[in-house]
Amino acid sequence: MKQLLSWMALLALLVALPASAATVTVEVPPDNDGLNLNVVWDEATDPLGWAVLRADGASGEDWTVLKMLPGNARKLSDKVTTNVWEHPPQDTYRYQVVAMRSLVLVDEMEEADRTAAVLAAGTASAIATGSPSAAWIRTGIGAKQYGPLVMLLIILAVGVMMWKFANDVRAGKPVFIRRIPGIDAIEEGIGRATEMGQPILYVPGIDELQDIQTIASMLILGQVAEKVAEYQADIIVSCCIPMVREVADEVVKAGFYQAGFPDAYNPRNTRFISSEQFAFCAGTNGIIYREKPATNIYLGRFFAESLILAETGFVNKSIQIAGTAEATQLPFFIAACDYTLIGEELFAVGAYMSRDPRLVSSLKASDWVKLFVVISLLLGTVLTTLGFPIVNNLFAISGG
Amino acid sequence: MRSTIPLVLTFLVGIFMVGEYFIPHWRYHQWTAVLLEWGLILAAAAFLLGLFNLVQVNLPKVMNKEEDWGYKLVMLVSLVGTLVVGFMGNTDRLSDGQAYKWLFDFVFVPLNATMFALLAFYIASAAFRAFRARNLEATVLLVAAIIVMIARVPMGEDLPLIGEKLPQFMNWIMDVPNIAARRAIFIGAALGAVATGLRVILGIERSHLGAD
Amino acid sequence: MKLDTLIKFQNMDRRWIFLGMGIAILLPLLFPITLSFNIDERVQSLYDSVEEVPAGSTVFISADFDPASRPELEPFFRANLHHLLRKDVKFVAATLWPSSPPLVMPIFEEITAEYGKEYGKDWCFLGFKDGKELAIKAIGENIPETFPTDIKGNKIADLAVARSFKQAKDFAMIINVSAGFPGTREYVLQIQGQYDLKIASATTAVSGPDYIPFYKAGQLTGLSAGMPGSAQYEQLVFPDGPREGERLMATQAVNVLNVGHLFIIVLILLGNIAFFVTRRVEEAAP
Amino acid sequence: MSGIELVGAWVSIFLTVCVLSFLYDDNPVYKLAEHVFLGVSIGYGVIEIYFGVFKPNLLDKLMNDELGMLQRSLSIVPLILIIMLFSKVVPKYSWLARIPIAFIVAAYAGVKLTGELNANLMTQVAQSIPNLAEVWEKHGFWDWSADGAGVFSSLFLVLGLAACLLHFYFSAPQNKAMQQISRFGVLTLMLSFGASFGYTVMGRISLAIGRAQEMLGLDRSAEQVAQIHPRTASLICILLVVGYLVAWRRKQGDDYTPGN
Repeated sequence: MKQLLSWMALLALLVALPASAATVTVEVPPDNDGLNLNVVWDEATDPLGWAVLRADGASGEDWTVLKMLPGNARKLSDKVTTNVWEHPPQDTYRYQVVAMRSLVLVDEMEEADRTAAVLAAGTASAIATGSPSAAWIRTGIGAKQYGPLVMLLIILAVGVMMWKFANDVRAGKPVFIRRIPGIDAIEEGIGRATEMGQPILYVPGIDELQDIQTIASMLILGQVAEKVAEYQADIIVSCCIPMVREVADEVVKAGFYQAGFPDAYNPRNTRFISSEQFAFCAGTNGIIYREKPATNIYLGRFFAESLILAETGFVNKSIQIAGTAEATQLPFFIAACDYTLIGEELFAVGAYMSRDPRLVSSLKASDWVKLFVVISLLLGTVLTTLGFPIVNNLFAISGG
Repeated sequence: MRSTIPLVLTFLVGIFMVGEYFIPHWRYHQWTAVLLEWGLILAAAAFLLGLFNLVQVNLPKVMNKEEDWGYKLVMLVSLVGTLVVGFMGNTDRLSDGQAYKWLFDFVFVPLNATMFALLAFYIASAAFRAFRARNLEATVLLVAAIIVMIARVPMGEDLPLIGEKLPQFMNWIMDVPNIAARRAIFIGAALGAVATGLRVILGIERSHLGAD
Repeated sequence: MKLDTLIKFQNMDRRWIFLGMGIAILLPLLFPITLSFNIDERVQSLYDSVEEVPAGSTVFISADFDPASRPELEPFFRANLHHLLRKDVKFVAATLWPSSPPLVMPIFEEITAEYGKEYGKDWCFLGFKDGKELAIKAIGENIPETFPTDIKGNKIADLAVARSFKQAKDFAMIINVSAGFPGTREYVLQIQGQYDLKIASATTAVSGPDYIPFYKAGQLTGLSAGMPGSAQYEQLVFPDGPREGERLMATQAVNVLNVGHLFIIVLILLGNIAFFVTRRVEEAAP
Repeated sequence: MSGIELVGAWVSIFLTVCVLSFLYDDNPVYKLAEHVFLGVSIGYGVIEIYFGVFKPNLLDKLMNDELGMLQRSLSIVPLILIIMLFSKVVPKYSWLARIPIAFIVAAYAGVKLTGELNANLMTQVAQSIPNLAEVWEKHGFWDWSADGAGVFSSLFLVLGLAACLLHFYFSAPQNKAMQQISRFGVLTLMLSFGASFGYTVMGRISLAIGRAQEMLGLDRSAEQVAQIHPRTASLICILLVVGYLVAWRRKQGDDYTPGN
C-alpha cells in the first residue's frame, strides 16, 4: 500500500503543472486572545494543494509544516501554541506558503524531514511576518457588532437594579409580585400530605448543582423543607447527582432548623439514587410506588424521565407540581401533572415563597431587562424594515 | 469565618469566570482554563461521595434485614461486581471478552433502553388522558399535537384536500409559533441565569452553602 | 347504560392502552409494510454540508448518545460514517456521555475496517470526557489539553490524524450525534458563536424542535431529528437501498411508527368524542 | 459468537421482559431488575469517571515528572479541594465542604452567566428581528412553497415572542390589555407544546420499536439469529415472567392493591 502511494506521488510529480509563488499576509484577528494569527494568501489558480510553514521568532529558520490544505484554500487560522505553560507565545512568527506541485504524505514522515520534502515538491512564497496581539477587553466595536458591550451593560444594569430595588424594599416600598397558582399548590400539597400522613417527594431535576435551574430548585427546597417541618410531615429528596444530594442535605437540614425542629430531620431521606438517568428514574419510581408520597414536586432541569415519573405519580394518585425551563419536557409535565411552572416561573418561585427582599429585587430587575428586550424587538423590527439595522448590531456577536 | 471564606471565594471565582468572556487575553484564559479543569475534577470526586452515601444508607438495611433487604443486597453486589471487573479490566475494560463489556452490553444496555422504551406506552396513556378539548388552551394544545402527529407520518400526505398542505402547515407551526415560544423560554432562562448567577456571585444566594 | 360505557371508556385502566400500543408495534414488525417518504430540508442540508467537506480533510464527531437513544441515532451514525469514509474524509471522535464509548467503538471499528482505514492515521477516538458544558468549552479552547490521550491510552501527539488539531475550529466541520444534554444545545451555546463553527446535528425526535431555532439562525448547518431523520439520511446515503447482507434499520422502523402514531391519534379522537357526548348529555340533564 | 455472548443475549431479553412487566404493576421481578440496574449503573459511572477524568486529569498530572513544577503544584489544589469536600463525612469538619461547593458553583455561575446571555438572549433576539420589506419582496404575505414564510409569519414570530415574554412579567398587576397580550402568549406557548408533544411521539415509539426489534431478532444478522433464537428466548422469558406474576398475585390474594 505504502509503495503504491509513493508511486502515485512520483506520478503526480511528473504530470503536475508548475505553480507560481503566492503573496502572503499575516493578520491579527480582532478581539484576539494573542494566540491566533490568520495567514491569508492570494493566488489566481488552484495548485494541487497548499502547505503552510511557520518558523518561531523574528529570525528563526527552524521551519515546521503546520498544515496541508486543499488547493482551493486561501486562509489558515493558526493557533501559535497550545501549551502556554511551557511554550508561551513568541513576539514574532514567520510564515511561508508552499504551492504544491505534487503530493507529499507528511503524516508518514519524521517531523524533521517534512519541511525539506514540502519545499522540494512545491513553490514557496516570500516570507511574511506577523506578531500576535492580545486584546484585554472584548467589545465587538472593531466588527461593528456591539453584542459583548451590550451584554456587559445588561449584567451591570441587573446588578445595579438589584441593589437599588433591595434598598427600596428595605426602605419600606412594597414590591408587587403576581400570584402564580402552581406555588399555592405547593403549599396545599404539603398540607394534604400532612393530613394523609404520607411523605412529600421532591426531585430537584437530574442536572448538576451548577445548573441555574438546580440552584433555583435548591432555594425552593429550603422553603419547602421549612413548611414541611412546620407541618411535621416527612420529605424525601431523590437526587441524581451526588453533589446535589450533599447540598440538598444541607438545605433541608437548614429548613428544619429554621422551622424549629432540627431533630425531626432524617438524613436518610435525602438520597442519592444513581447518576444514570434511567436508573435514577427506576429508583425514583420505586420510591413513588413503595413509599406512596401524597405530593410530588419536580423542580429543576428534567429530560426524558419527566413523563415516566409524572405518569407513575399519577397512578399513585399523588398531587403533582412540576417546574422546568427545559422546553422539551414542558409538554409532558403539562399533560401529566396538576400544576406546571413554565420556564421563568421556576426562577420566580424562590423569590415568591421566600419574600426575601433581595431575591424579589432580582425578579424585578430581570423584568426590566425583559421590557428592554421586548422594546428592542419591536423597535428593531420597525427600524430594520426601514433599512436601519441598528438594533440588530446591538445584539450581534461576532466570532471571537 | 465559616461563612465568610466561601462567600469571598464565591465572589472572587465568580467575577473571574465572568471575565472569561470579556477578556480575550491568553494570560487570562490560561488561568480560567485551570479553574475549569479543577471544576471537572471536583465534579468527578463528588461521585465518590455519592458512592459512600449509598453504601452508608443501604448497608445497614441489609445488615438489619429491613424491608426489601434482599433487593438492596442485589444492588450492592451488582455495584461491587461492576467496580471489580471494571478496575480489573483497566484500559482494556471495553474490549471484547471483558466481563465489564459483557455487563455493559447485556445488562446495562437492555435495562437502560427498556426503561426509556416505557415512554412509548406512557406517552399514549398521557395523551389519551390529557388531550381533551376542555377549554381554548387545551384545544389549541390538542389540535397542534394532532396536526403534527398526522403530518409526520407518510400517510398524512395521502389525506384528501389537506394532505398536500399538511406537512407545510406542520413546518409552519414548528418554525413560527414554536420558535416564538421556545425563544421566549430561552430568553427567560437566560434572564433567570443572569439574575441567579449574580445572586450567587454577590452572595445573596447562599442556599447551597447550608445553614448557620 | 350507553353513557356509562362512554364515561368508563374515558377513565379506562391505562393498561388497556399499553396493550393496544404493544400490539400496534409488534404487528407491523411481524408483518412488514412499506411506504415511501419525503426528504426534509434540514436533513438535505445536513447531507449537503457533509458532501461539501473536501476529501482528505478531517471532521470532528461528538458521539453523545447512549443505548437508550440507539434506535433513533445509530442508523444515522452508521450512515454518516459510511458517507464520510466513502468520501475519504478523516475523523477524530470523542464523547461527553459516559455510556457512549462501548457503544460507538465497535461501530467505528467495524465500518472503518470495511473501508480499510487505519487507526491513528485516518481516524481516532479520544473517548469520554466528563464535565458536560465545561468539557465542551475545553474542546473549543484546547483539544490536546482536554484529551491528553485517546481511548486506548495513546498520547494524542502520537496520532497523526489528531495531532495537528488544536481547537474545535480547526476541523472542517463538527458532527454532533446528540441524544440530549450535554449535546448540540451546549455546543451551540458554549462554542459555536465564539469560534464561528460549522456544526451539524443529528438528534432525537424530542430534541428536534428545540434545535430548529439554531438551524434557522444559521448556528447549525443541518439537522436530522429522530428516526424519520435517520431514515431520510439513510435514503440519501444509500439511494439504491441497503448493501447486501445489511438492513437500513431506520427505514425499516419508520413504517412501524405510522401504525403507532395512528393508534394514538385514534385514541385521542375517540376520547374527545366520548368527552363531548357525555358532556352534552350531562349538561342537558337537570 | 461465543457461549458467553449467547448467554448474554438471553439475559438481555430476560431483563427487557422484567422491566416491561412494570407496565402491569410494580412487582418483584421488576424490583429485581431495578436493583441490578441501580448497582451496575452506579458502578459503571464510578469506573468511567475514574478512567475518564480522575486518572488523566489529576493522578497522571500529579505523577508526571515531565510537567513543569508550576503545573504540577497546581494539580495539588484540586486535591485539597477534594479533601475538603470529603470532610463532609466527619460532622465536626463538615463546614469545610462549603469551600469546594462554593468554588464549583461560582465557577459555573460565572461561565453560565455569559454563556447563556450570549447564546440564549443576544443571539436569539438578533435572529428574531425581521426585515419586513425584504420578506415582503421575497415571500409576500404568506408563501405556501416556503412553509408559510412571509410578512404574516415574521410578524407572528416577533409579536408571539413579545407576548410570551410579557406573559412572564411578574412584577406588575395585569390590566385588561396585558391580560389579552398574556393570553396570546399562552396560546402561542400551547401551540408550541402541543406541536412538540406530537413531534416527540415518534421518538418514543422508536424506542419501543428498538426493543421489539431485539426481542424479535430483527436487529441481527441471519447467522446470529440462528444461534441465539431470540424469538424462542422472548417467548420463554415472557411465559416465565407472566407465570410468576400470576402465582405472585394469587399468593397476595386479597391483600393486593393494584397500582394502576
